[in-house]
Amino acid sequence: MMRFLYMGGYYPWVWPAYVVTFGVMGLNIYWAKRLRERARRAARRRLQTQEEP
Amino acid sequence: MSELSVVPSLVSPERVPRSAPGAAAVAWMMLERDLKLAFRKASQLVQPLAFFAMVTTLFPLAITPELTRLRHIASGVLWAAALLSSLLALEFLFRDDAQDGTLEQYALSGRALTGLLAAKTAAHWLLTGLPLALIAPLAAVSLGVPAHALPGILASVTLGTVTMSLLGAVGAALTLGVRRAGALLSLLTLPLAIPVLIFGAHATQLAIRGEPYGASLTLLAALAVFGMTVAPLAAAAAVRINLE
Amino acid sequence: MTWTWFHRLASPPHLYRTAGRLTPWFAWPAALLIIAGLIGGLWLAPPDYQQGDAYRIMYVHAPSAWLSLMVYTIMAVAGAIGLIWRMKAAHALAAAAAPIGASFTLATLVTGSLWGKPMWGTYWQWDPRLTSELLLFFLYLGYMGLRAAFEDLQRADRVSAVLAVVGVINVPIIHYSVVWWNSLHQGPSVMYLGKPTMPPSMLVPLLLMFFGFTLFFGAVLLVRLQGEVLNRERAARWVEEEVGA
Amino acid sequence: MSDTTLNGENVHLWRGERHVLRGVAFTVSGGECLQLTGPNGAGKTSLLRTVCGMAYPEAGRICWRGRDVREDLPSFHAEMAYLGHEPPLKMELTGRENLHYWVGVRRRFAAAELDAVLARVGAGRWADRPVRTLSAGQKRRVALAGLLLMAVPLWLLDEPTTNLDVEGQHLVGALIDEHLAAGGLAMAAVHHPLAVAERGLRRLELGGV
Repeated sequence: MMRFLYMGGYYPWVWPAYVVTFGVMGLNIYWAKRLRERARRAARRRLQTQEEP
Repeated sequence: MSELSVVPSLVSPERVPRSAPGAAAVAWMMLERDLKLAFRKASQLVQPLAFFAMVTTLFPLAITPELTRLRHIASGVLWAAALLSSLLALEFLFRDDAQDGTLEQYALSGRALTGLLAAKTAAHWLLTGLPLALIAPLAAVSLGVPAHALPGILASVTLGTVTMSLLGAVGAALTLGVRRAGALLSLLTLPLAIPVLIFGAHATQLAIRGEPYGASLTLLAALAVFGMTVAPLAAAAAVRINLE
Repeated sequence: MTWTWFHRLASPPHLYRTAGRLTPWFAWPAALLIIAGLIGGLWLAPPDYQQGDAYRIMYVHAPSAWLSLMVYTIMAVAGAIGLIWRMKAAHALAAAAAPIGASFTLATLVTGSLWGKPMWGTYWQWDPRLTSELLLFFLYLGYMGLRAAFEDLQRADRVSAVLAVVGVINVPIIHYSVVWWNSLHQGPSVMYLGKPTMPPSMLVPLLLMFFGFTLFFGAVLLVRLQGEVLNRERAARWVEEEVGA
Repeated sequence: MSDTTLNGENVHLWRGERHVLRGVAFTVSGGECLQLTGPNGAGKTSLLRTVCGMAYPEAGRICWRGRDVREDLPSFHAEMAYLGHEPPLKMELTGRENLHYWVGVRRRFAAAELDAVLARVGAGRWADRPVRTLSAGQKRRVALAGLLLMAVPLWLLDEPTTNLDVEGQHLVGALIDEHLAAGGLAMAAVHHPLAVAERGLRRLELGGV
């Protein structure tokens, strides 16, 4: 296991690369859900203001 | 109806021989108009040139006054300065006309907006690109460039600024509806200008070394021709969207 | 008519619902493929005889680079469709795709320079691939900046579509001029991607990652697309059914 | 008798979040002037801009001579003139130069014709001064000269009497009357009723919501 993490001495570069990429993927998931949620909330608000008059 | 008689009747266009000027005449009229307007507020004309001269002065002051060393970076300095100066006046390429409503009248004139914008771009090049190309050899001399390189510099900057004006027209048209567009306009235009920079600086470098630079000039000319076919179309599309 | 499916799909309620339904069909296979690719690439594949274990960065770098280019192309095609047929759905797709593409372009740049440090001894080399990728990143920034500069969504959609089309025409010109520039200056030409003689134990995980990343993009795109479609919809009854006022 | 008819069918237009035009329909034929009224924000300008093709309606269509104008915008534009809120003039040019570059791209005209339209709108005396030095009403008159000079059947006018004195307002009315008498048609957004002969006048009230 230690040998695996050691990556033949390249661990200072290999692991950050993976962390960055998967960090970007995680952020993408988070941003996408946030965008959708905000759009839904905005749509609800719009519907409510339109019903009143 | 006496007054009306001076104006052609208009019930059906078939009865009135429509005396529309040809496309070339229209383009010429547009070019003449923009040149006339520019010369009536001439201070704007000088600014890009002064900026170019200023930027090329910064480098000797920042790096070294030794001409032998400046010569090595001369092509980069000239081209970076030329690209930046040609961006300066861009923001107002279409904006003035959009603000006073004249651009809208041209968009509604029934004439091809592509041709009108191409003429405006040509005027812009005559007013900024060409003067830049003419003073570039002077700036080159101040950077220690030998005299035999000057024709190459003149030719390459002339061709390069044509493409810059065309790219700039697209950028200006895209940002027409944006209030303070300066930084955005540069961000849009500069990445697209990289090929011009690469081929132009290379031609200049070869010219300074006294080697043949024809191939790079050809590539610059190809970029300009390509730009002439695509840029007015894109600019016309963007202007129409932004006028809506 | 062969076009009816196209118009049906492009109708906002249909698109919204289809996107919602399809998302898991992209997300789960993406997760599976990426996990399999990770096991294969990090664990099972042997070290490279030249680059040792550093080449394993390729398994995230190359698929990110692929996405960065593919997404820009998708944006341009969607933008062109949106301009020509005045199709809001296509613009929504382009709007949804841009930030994903930009983030993967950034990931490509970071992983590329992390790979560069052990290989070149420096984090940044003006290598043609990385330089083109950097310029592509600027194109993304310009696109998103232009989009953000307009308050009116429709105008933002159409203006940025023109930019994407102009940009995509220029991408190959920029790329080849950069390659040409690099060849003049005899930069390092260490090729680490697409080596012709890659053994299957190395190649298979790479392919898994390519498919996995592409599907991942699809899943995120669909979620964003739902949001963008809603933002472009005004008072339609279907919105009420979907979001429940 | 004449096929110069402009009609709109069920025109819907959105501006961002606002549903500005809700199923507007109208017909104007040669010799008629359609007067658009309504409170601010009722969509008068939006309707004019939709008719001239600058705004794209969400639904409905605009037909000129029975054909959807979207099929061939350039030839429709060649037959119409649009005057917006502000006179479309360059401040640095004289009135005469403005007309030359503005109308000149559409049609050739003789200097005598230019003089005649300038005299007609009462702009003869200051047509050679830079527009910058003119008053708002004088600029408006130069713009009206451009409208006459275009010699097109369809006029689309947005508040044509803005900044004009009483005499100028009567001039606009007279110009429209002459235009209608010659078989032309006009569509004008107005705040105050136009001084136009009742005969060809039609009204469209746009409701502000």
